Amino acid sequence: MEKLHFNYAATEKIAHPVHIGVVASGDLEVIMKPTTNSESTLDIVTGSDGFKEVWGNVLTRFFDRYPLLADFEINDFGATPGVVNLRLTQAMEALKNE
Amino acid sequence: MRSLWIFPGQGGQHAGMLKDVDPALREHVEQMLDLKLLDTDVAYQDSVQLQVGIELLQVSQINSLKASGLKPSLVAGHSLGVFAAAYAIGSLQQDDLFPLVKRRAELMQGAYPEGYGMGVVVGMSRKQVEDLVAQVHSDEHPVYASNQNSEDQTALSGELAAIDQVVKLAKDHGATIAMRLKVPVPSHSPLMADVATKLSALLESVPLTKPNGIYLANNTGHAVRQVPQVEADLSGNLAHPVYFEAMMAVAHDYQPDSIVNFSPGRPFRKVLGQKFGDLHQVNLDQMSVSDVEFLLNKWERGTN
Amino acid sequence: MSNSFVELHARQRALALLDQGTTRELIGPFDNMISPHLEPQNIVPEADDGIVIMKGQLDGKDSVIIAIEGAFQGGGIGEVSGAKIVSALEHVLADNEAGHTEYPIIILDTGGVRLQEANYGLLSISEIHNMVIALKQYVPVIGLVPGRVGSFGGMSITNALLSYVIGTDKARIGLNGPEVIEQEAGVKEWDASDKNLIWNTLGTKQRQATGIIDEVVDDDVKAFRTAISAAINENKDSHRDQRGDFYLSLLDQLDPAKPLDIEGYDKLFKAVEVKEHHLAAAVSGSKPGTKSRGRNWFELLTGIKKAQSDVPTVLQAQAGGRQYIAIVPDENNRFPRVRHGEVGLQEGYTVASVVNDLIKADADKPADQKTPIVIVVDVPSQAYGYKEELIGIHMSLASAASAYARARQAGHKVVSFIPGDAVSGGFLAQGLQSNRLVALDDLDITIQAMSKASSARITQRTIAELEEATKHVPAMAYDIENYQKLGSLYNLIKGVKGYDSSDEAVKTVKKALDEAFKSLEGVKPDLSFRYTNDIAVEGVAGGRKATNKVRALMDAQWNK
Amino acid sequence: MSEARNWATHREAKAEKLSSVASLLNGKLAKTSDAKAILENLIAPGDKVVLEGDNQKQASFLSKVLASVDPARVHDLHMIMSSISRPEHLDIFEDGIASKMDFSFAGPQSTRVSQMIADGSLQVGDIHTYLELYARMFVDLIPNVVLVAADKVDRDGNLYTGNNTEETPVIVESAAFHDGIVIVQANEIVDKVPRVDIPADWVDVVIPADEPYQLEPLFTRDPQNITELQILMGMMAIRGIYEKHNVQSVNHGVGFNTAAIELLLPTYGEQLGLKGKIVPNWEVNPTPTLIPAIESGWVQSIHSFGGEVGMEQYIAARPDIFFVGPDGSMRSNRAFGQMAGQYALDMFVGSTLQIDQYGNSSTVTNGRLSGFGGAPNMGSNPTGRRHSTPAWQSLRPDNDPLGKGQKLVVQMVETFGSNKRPVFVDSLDAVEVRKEAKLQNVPIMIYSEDTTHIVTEEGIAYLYKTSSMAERQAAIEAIAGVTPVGLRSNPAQVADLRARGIVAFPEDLGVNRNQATRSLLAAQNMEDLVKWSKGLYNPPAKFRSWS
Repeated sequence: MEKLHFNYAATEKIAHPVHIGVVASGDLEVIMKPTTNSESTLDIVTGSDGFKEVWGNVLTRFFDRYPLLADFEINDFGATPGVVNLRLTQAMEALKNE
Repeated sequence: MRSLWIFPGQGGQHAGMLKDVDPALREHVEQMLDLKLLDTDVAYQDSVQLQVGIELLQVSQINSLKASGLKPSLVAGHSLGVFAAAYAIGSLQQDDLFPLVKRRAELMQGAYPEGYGMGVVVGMSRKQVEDLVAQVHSDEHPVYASNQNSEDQTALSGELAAIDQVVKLAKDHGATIAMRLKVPVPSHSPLMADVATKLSALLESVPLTKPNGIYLANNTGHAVRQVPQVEADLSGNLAHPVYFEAMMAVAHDYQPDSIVNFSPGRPFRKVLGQKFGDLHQVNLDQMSVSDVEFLLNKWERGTN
Repeated sequence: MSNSFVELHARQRALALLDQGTTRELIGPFDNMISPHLEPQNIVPEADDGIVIMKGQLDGKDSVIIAIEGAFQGGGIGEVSGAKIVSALEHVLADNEAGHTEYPIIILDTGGVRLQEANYGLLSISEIHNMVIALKQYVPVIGLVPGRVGSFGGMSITNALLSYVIGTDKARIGLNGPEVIEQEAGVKEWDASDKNLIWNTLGTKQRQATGIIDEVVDDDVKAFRTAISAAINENKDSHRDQRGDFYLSLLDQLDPAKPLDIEGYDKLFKAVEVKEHHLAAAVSGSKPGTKSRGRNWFELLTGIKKAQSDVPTVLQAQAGGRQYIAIVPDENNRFPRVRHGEVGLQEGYTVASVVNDLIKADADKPADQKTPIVIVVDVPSQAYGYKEELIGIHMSLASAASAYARARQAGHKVVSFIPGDAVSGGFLAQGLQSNRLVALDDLDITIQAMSKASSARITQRTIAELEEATKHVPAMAYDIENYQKLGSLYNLIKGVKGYDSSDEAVKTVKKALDEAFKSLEGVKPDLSFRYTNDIAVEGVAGGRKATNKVRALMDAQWNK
Repeated sequence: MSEARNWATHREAKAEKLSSVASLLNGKLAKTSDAKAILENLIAPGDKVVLEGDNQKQASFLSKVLASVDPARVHDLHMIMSSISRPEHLDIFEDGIASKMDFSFAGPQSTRVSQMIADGSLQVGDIHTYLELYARMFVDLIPNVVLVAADKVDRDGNLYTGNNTEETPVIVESAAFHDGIVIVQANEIVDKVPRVDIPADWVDVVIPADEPYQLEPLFTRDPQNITELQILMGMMAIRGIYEKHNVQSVNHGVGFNTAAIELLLPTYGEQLGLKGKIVPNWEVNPTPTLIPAIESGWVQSIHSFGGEVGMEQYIAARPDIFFVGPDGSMRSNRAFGQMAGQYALDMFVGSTLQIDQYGNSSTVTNGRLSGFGGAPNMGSNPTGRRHSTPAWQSLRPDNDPLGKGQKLVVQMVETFGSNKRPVFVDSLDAVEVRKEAKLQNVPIMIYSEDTTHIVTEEGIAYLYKTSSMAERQAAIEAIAGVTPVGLRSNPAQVADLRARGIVAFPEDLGVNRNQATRSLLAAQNMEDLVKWSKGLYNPPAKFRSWS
């Protein structure tokens, strides 16, 4: 298990908290909460060690495309980058569809 | 049944592991080698006690299974386990095995002073590890990529300082785990060439016979069926990486219908799961010989 | 096309059952109530700790869904998840007591105790049992076992306590998983790799045929809603925890020495002639029984030497105005799997019959005159065996737990005295329904949710690694002194060991028991002592800090 | 004039060989116990031998017998096999019985094939596509002996090959009409075959097998294992490819991605109002995951390469859909199926283990020379083709009056495999494998130029719309996730590609990611499939997960 922290510059404020996913094998949960910070913060607990660089890449790509301003909490039980991206974008869609 | 028998090397030993060994066999071996096996954790600090102990345990298990009419189609030993593997497949005789193993242990014990050993990197490909090793290795500070236990798990052998450097590089480059192992010898690397040569001389006088099935060789990862390749593996495996991942990939192609994991420990759980999925497996470390026999017979009857 | 219920996760299951627009989640993922025990053990936590509590209406009726997430840590119950369930059930009970009818529905998808929080899990599960039993006096407590993990371990006992249980054919129910039985009793007892045997034995088809589950529906949301509504409207209760006479008669007619297959059992099940069973008090015999700490103290406390009983593994007698009950080993017992003192089929039902007889006898007495009960706890585990699972040992344990809980709720003071082991399902049946746990400070006592061997196998560690890992984690430790750090014990008696028999030792223990009973005077007959005492509240080295946090949050959120 | 040439040497040689085993035959029938003697007499050193075996059906009895012959009598054979599947297929090389191999697929033996090529014990002719292999049996790889498998054989030697006819006809034809010897292993000898799949006069020797030929349920995918990512990709494919190009006929490769699409048609496809509009015609094995689509009326016809274990009764009860004989059981044909894939279908959808930065893909990875199944034929574009279907026409460039349409070749992959290794790589492992195995060609499964679409969890790259290799690379990078290839992508370029319709994300296609749940599948497990089939589908026991 490893704990990671990231900050990203972001512009699109979110109005409500949102929760997506389950900490099942190969899966993760993503929580986004409205924030008063000027940039997004991410606290990640991951069951797979040694993937900090990959997480950074996934998040950079995500924020390039969807610059959501929020506090993120992520609990990850060994998801592939594809699944991480799916949950992040699902949370994004859940906010937009509200 | 097409059964794959797997013999681990050092690592899973523990005090009391010889308690179910056939007492007659144990006595016979102790007399032959003039060696009292103590079967304690302290004793297992000693290479000879350890290696002879493990092989005694494996040979005893082989004899019990064979007495119940079971036999392997394929055998795979890991490092020290090659001797039991060669015995199980009929290439090496029981009374030739133990003196060889004792000698191997003695040679290893004297081979290197402090400051050499092994490490492991998990989460990188062999190619990636080899690139890191190349950045560190020199004649004065040798380090080699050695055993390949699964696709993403490569061992390191060499000088400890050099190993530490590779470990650090590996961590910086995204390894999941990178660390030193508690092994005092740089096994399975060219640093052991001397030991291999001496063992090879000893093997010349040992009569080997053609395996009664497939022998999976450590030093190439290939399936072999002839004496010279078995002999090369028995003598030379200390100087070569154990290509265990490749051995299991080949074993998979032979489509075994069951796997018997011999004691001690069960170090290959992960790679076997990756290669063989939910294939029937039995583990002598957790089951009695009679349980193993019960399961293999049940599966053969197809009642599962 | 059907709308699968099994495929859904816990939160979606709760939402799917309740009428749209009526739902409100309590202690949800934004409330930051994660387990404090997982991260220190390198396990990734979940924001809701795998439990979803959802209030709302089902077909217009006020309901509370408690949904266990099977995909997170196998649905294992730990401190936070357990406390969420217990406190929700308590509020449902309080609402019902206050005249506000509210229906609890529990979705079981769980392997039982969460190993990393084993001691908390076991405590929580006993507290869940207590609440289910209390609630049944007001409303049916409906259980769903949709499938994936199924319902195992201590939660299978919950399963047996529920009023009415609905499942699909993708679910399995049993006390011990086949893997554990293989570990404990050998592969010849049960080959855990034999999928067909597992499904044929533990699958709901067989379970429905033999009364372990009430209804099997298609895997469809609507089918579940319809079945639940019918169960509520018809006030269904299958009284699964009170079938002792049936099963004790069945066991009389069974030869445990012979193999029993499913067909054979089905035949036996249909042919049972039910007779009443009552266990007479133990008397002094000529030969000493199989040695155990439980027997030692039963004999010392009742004064019956070489106690013998019609059921050799269950000793009961009254002495000094108290009822003593012990489960003891019997090296020649006709059921091989209970010979070391394990709680088996016969033991659970027999204990229940003793307690039920006592409840009946004292029914008309006022609460303060009801006979106090001392549970002498020395249970190395429940019985691990194929026949035990086929017949449904979890129901036997449930009947014992239920009897103790009902006795306590009726006013009997119940104290558990622990001179020996207190492990797993055995402890749930024989000990954890008491309002006071009093133990000897003896490091030979093993107290845990699972044996070391099984726990090592399930968590893929060696026993040595497991011991090392648990030594400093009270949540997982195996010794009584660490257990005390949870706050669960009322008293840890110093200076007396399990096999002591000196007059001094007996005096010390009797004094401790007197004191424990005295402390129960005028106290609500619930299990709250365990999390309200100082050790539990302060939680310096464990305690029930998280439990109390959950309870406070639930109080704050319940009526918002 | 020189001396008159003998124009019938082959015929005479065959007659002589057959006369040498005459004493072992009763008509064409031999005894099981004489199988070894028969092969030793009928196969000569250096012969070209076809051993039937594809990725499902194996002439397993004859392959075991071949591995037992005396290498002193039978050696240096040139084996021609569409699939190297069984251990003894390679044992014969270690023992010297054979020395050279032409093949298509070696998945189940891929590690050993690599090793044996490396150490010289196996010499490779070519790694073919199926159609190349079959075609060359009539040109320069004409067999001396063929060893095939039949379900039932009558006493005259007529063969019934049933559901799993597969490649038996093409193999037998290559030998029977060029004086090769046709040897058949039979599961059962009967008085009358249900139907004649191969006539007796093409057959020389029939040997009853000691056990039925090996048959793998290769195309069965348990819906239980379909993930939400695969469902999302399936939704994108249905919207962004099936619907967009109005695809009428399709082949699906083996895999969970395509299984997901099959199970989404009756639900998601229905929601989109596509029923009756797309994919009525299929060239595909009878995979159980198609049952819900068939039952809910999406499918008009299915022709199959081979059978599938457990589907026999279901197929027999749906003769309007499947190709069945008058006896009611299915007739398959691998050669015709491959031909249909090349020339008749609008679209192929498959998956792979690696895709390089240019869009070439391969399932060959380090140490595993697996070869390929049907994908290279299915996933290539015969340039002489001229179709008028809307899908084919939709790929025709607007600005060229002589421009041609194209078959849709779609690759669906997650950007990372389950082992967390990137699927998109700068250079395929296959390039290294070619060096190690000293192959003429890099073992590429589908070439970039034939690949028209790539679907990942990020989106779809419409490669056929790109006008340069650089643009093609940029389109791939845009959907390649955080693989080394994907990391080269930049946001401005992605925006431009999206604006021009070369890349589409789910939101561009109107696909809601939160709808991508397993509940959307028409069947979530094997039991559901059995229910859909009204009990006619009978899944193999290993798939059991209900009571």
